[in-house]
Amino acid sequence: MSQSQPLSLHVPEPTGRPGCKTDFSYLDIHAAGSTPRPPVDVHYQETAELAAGMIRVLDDDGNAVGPWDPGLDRDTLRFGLRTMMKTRIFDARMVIAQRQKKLSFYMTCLGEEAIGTAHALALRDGDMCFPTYRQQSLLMAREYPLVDMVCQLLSNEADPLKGRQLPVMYSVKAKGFFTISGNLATQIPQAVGWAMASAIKGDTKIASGWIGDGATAESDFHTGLTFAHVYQAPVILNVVNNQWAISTFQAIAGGESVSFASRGVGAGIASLRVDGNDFLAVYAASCWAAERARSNLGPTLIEWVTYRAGPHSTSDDPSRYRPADEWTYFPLGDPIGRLRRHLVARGWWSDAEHDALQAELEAEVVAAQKEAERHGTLIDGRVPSAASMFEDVYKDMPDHLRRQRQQLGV
Amino acid sequence: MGQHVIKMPDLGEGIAEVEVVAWRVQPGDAVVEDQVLADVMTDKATVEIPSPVHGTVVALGGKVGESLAVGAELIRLEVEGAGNAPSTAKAVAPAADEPADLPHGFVPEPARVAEATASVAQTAPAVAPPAPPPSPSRPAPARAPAPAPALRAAGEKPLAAPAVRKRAWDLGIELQYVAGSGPAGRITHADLDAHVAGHRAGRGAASDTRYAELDGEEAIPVIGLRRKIAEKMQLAKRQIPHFTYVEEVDVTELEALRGQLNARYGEERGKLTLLPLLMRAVVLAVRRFPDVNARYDDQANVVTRYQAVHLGIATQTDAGLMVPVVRHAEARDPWSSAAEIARLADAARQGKAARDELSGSTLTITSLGPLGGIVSTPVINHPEVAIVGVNRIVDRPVVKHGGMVARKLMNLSSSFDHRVIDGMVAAEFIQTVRGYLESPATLFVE
Amino acid sequence: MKRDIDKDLKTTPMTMIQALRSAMDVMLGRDDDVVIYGQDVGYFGGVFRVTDGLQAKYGKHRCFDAPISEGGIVGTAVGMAAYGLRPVVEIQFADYFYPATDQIVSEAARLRYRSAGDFTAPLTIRMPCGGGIYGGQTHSQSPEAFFTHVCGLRTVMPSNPYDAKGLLIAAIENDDPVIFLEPKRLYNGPFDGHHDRPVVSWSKHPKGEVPDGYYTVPLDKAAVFREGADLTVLTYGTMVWVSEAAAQETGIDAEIIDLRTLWPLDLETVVASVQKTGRCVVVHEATRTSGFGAELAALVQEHCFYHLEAPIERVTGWDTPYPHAQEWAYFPGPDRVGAAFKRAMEA
Amino acid sequence: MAVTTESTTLLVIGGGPGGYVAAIRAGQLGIPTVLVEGAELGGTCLNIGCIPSKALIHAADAFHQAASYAGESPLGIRAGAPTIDVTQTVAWKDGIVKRLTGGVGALLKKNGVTVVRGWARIVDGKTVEVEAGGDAVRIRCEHLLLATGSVPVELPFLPFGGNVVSSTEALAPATLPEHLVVVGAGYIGLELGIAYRKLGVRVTVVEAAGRVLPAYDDDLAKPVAASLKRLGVTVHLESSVLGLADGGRGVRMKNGGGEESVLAADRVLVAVGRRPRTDGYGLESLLLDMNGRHVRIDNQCRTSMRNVWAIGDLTGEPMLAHRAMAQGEMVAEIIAGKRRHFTPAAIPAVCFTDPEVVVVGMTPQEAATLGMDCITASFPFSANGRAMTLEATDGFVRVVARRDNHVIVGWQAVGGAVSELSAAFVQAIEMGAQLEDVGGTIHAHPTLGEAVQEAALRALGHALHV
Repeated sequence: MSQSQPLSLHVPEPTGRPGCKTDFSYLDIHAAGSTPRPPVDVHYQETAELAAGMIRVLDDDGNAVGPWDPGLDRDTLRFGLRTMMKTRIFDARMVIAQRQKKLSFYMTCLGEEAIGTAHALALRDGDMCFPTYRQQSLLMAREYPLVDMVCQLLSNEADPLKGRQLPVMYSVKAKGFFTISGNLATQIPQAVGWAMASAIKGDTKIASGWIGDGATAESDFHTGLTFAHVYQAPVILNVVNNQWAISTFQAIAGGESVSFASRGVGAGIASLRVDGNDFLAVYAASCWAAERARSNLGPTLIEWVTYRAGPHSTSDDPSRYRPADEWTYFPLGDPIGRLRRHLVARGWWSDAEHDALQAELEAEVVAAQKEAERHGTLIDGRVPSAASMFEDVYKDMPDHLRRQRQQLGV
Repeated sequence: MGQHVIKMPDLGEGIAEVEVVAWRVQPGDAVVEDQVLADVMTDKATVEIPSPVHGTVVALGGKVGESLAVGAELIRLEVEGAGNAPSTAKAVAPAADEPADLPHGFVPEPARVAEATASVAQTAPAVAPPAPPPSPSRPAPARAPAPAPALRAAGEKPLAAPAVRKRAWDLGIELQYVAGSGPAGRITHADLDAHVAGHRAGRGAASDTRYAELDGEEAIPVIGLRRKIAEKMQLAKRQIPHFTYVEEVDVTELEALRGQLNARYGEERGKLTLLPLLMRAVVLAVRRFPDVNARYDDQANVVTRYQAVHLGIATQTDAGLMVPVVRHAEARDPWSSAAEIARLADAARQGKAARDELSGSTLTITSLGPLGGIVSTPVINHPEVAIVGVNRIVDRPVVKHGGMVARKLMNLSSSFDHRVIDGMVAAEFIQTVRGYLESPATLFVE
Repeated sequence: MKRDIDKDLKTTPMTMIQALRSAMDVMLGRDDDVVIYGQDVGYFGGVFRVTDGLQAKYGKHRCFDAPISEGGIVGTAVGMAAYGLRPVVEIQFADYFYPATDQIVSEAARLRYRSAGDFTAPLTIRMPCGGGIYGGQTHSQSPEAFFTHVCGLRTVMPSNPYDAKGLLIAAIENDDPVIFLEPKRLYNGPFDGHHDRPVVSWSKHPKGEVPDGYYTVPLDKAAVFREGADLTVLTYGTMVWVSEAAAQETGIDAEIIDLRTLWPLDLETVVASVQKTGRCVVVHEATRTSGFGAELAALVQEHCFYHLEAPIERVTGWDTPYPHAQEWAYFPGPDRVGAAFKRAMEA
Repeated sequence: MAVTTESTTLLVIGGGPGGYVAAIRAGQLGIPTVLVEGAELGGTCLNIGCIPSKALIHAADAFHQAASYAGESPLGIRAGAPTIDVTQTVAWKDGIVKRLTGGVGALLKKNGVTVVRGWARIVDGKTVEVEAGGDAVRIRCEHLLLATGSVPVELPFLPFGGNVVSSTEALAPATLPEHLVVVGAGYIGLELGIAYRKLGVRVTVVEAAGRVLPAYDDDLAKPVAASLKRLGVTVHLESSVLGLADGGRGVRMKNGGGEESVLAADRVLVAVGRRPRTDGYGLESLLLDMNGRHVRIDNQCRTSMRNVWAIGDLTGEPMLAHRAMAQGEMVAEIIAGKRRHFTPAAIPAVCFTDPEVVVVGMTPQEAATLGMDCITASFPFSANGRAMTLEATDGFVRVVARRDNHVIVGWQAVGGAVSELSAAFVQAIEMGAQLEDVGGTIHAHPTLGEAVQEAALRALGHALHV
């Protein structure tokens, strides 16, 4: 070899930056209906192409095409649309509340509403989800009362979590929604463990673990894949690839030239890569994975390709690191818009009905917020008494905590 | 109608300053709840500020591009009902949650004390039989300051009327340690006063302030002359290996002579002190021992001997020690020396001495006058090589001609630079000076 | 579903290994929700043979091997506990717990609190710990201070087979996450620090008599291991036996308190003893700075300041990584503990 | 239900003697204060305790006196047999109570104290919620003062209700019963028992101990026992009640020998003691250190929780209104920043039976148990001129003093109207007086007070009139 060139470090960059239009070709989008649907007992290696491709049902004109079309009835689709719209309206309303300082913090899931909604419809009651802070649509789909959610956001006296958790960090065992942790990816091995327990007890319930593209870099994600494969745990592992982890493009998390789904195949797990903004595709893929798990055929890894249309949180402004209008030309479009077009195409929906539903949901959210505020907000100080701070550290309060509460004097 | 003030919100992560990027409304505009009023920017994000209420814009908190502190008034609206701020245009509403000011004199017990009493000990109520004797485990010793001698059996309650007890509490005094002069050791107001007075004067002393503890401090910067003296003294002590030689001189004859000279010539020539006579003795002695009248430059390793005897006279002034120089002492008779000393001392004390009058000495004489002490270890006036120190005259019995006789004795404590003056030379020089002084006539004979 | 208490309390001589195995055997039998897993604990029965025979008796679904991933072992255990099982996982050496710190501290210890009781983590994490076996710096550590600093965790360390079985059963039944530290050097017999003397087996020791069936030793309760009047020793694990040797060799009548549960601490027993003797020596193997002994000393001075006749002494490992060849220069033996006793008496 | 929130510096729960005194003193010291009272200001003492019972006793005395003039009165007074309209007596008593509680209300108002009517519920150590007429007000405070007092002890097998009454109902009788059974011969039982007897009611007392007024020593109880006999009150000692009998018109009783019997009675007064009121307002949620059933406090009335104070009956014996008032005043002053401790030399206790009983400081027995070498001397009222003119020669005054320095450590007395001597007794002890001080003071003649001086002189060995 001749005198070798000097080495240089490759640091991945997104194609789009503020003032420079994004080239989304890296998404490698396949035509709707072009991906075959293998039987659920397929050998994981057969899913290698699915893990690199992209399952899509709704084409650009809003028609459902291809083998993955779940053939959903009118009512389920209309419920799906309603849930997605309710999520989006709730998010928008809560951001305003945060700006008015009624909440200290909030995180929206703008643009990703289809994934949680459709997935929840594919699961059964009793299945346990291990969500991140961007899967509030799971709770919306399972119709958890908005008032309870707002009370948690306000940390007021009716907050089920007694004011202890950052807003959006819900915990609702009754709705199969595991308590959200601020630490990333910790819930993945926990989901696998829960699934293993279900298997040990000969139960029929399965688990569904969630993680963002950025957090897949955590060791807990890979540990989860290993344990899921080793014990063939009845679990669905969902990677929501919404392109951005705060200001870090998904390539920095390892998504450049290889899909996150392919990691599953590498770990011996059946894996799918799906258009996350396609309600029907999300539902179909979720059913496939749930059936596989419930038939003792082991875990499935699904990469949901979508776009984080809003900021990371109320403390973030994406226009600083990506083109402000990037969402307008994101190839997979808006999940609500696409499902609406499909419903209209099938004569099951109209613009008038849409506007009426929009107004109805807005009223429902405003009413829930007003009722929650009656129990107090962070501003007016009607938060759970500091005395409750000493409970639930242990099951029974040890004496050193009783003495410390005496010193505090509440 | 009331006024509603919207303050610059705290956008989290400890941001202190927020810049106004754009106003969406102008004074006079009507605004609806949730309508965006302004765009503001921190170093991380640009954020829209929605209105929490319906109302009309009265005043904007700042111009575009101006940065406002978090919590400062952003915008003022006129609203139905009371609003949340007094309508005065200028004053910004005080934070509502200021703790209500407690009336003067209400000083809440410091939390520290409450903390200290959190570990609760129940005392038996007076009527029920008092608590059984302390449990067998080691009794906790009392916390009071070093207790004065116990005046009553341990644990026995001091007898005192409620008024006395209340006053003791107010003064923070433990009655346990107050001596009671009343019947059965009852403590009266007078006893309390005595204790307080005694307490203030110190541990159990009488009630005057001779032995009062003093612990004031005052920092004085070492500057000016004081700084120079300190440096010279330090230089001398560090560079010069001092060898101090003390000799006793019988000045009875000298004093007698001085007395006769002053009696005869005192009027027109001025009174002589001992110093001019000593100077004469030194000048004469220097002739035989020139090494002593020299300066030593230890950098260049050169000793310079001088024929002229410029005698430095160490003089105490208000500003500190100064050494005016009697130039050519060899050419002065005692009266001329005396006059020159007086003139120089006066100039030095008034700070009018010229620079050359305070330098150039080849040999220095130092005396504390009546406070001369019996021995001293004078510090050589660097770069000179010797210094003659004069101690006080004292009458003492001396054996002379086989009998005891009272004589006037005076010590000379002199220091020499042992690098250039050997012990023998120093001793012989001082013995020579002593010789002149003990037979004063020789001072006036060449 | 739990069966009633076994009546017979027939005892048999057991080492601490057999006592711990018996505890897990009893609990696997009594409670179908108990599950045991960790590296090498299934088929092989654990590198210290503590789970030997359990897989054969209860099947692969109740006792099985796990991948070498402490974070994964504890993470899955949290998930299982959230489901409703009572996992008892093993971290092969306490020195390897660091990769599992996030799952232990941020998840297991905080689950009940952050979900206001919605989810709980009734799991037990067993960790062989401590030196005296020429294990070097990664097989000899005593990391209890990391855990006592975490609110929500219970930290337990037995010093003999009887306590080991009773405490482990109590730990498994407890609804809070328990860190169960097992001093390796005590697995086969008591160890008083005289490494040059032949090893004594538990079989010849009263504390080696262990009931076969179900019984518990209460958590949060210290034991007065040795009555005494001169000074109080606060200690746990192997150091209980070293302190006893130091008392005998110095002739000082030391009252030895075996804490058993480090946190939440049985402060009442500690304070009563120090107020009685007026002198206090804290002894632990772990390194000195910010060790659990510092907390004990702080509590003693807070609650017994006016009873103390001498400064509180601490005898600990040096602030160095645990050496290999210089084992016995590092390990706080009876001489160092005895010297501290003397200092406490003479002050 | 609208919930408004207010905040203050001092929040007092309970408007009884302890509570309202603390609030008044705090107001005087400029401390913003809120007082919460669920029933009436003045608490047990003013409404259903000390004051009404003294009024009833006075009325009974007057009636008894009048009745004696119907017979052979040594004073030669002849009058017809009197009758009593007990509803008017109760109305008179209520008038006094209303005047006093009104006075307390005015004093609180004058000193700027906000009074909230309603039952308090403790939310935490610094927050209390009060239900008042549908709305709830939540009050936050820096200092919480617990002054909830005490309630009568109820016997499980003889629950209050129907004709089983506590002192509360006994002080407001709609009608006088034929035969009243009093369970418990303590000071409450006997005060009311004697009063009812004087009103003409047949009274039977059942006491478990071996004598009446078991809390007092033998010498003090004897004259009371004699008086009970004289008044015709039947007393069953070493006996206990088992429960109601024949449909609630009788009481099953078992005497010392174990024989059971039934006492016919159309009303039963249960007066076996009082217990601190610790339930019904969330006190248990504070997890305070307790002392048995009482709240544990230190000598500044601090509980184990920072800035949470407790005074009065809630904190235990002696359960006396004047102790609660003294504690209340002290707590207000401490909160105002003064240095105060509750260490009185003695607290007087008075029993308004006929004859009356007063106990202050140490009795001879108590002094002995403490190993104190004491002189004890008493002076009988039979030798006191004033007592004779008052037809009250039973009883005596007794003094207990240290033998070494003659410092007086205890006064006790039993006799007609001795309650008023309690002031002299407690003043002497509080001032640390010696026997010579009292002996050397000229007491007015002819008064019962002379017996006090004579008791002191007798202790010094040179009494004059005995």
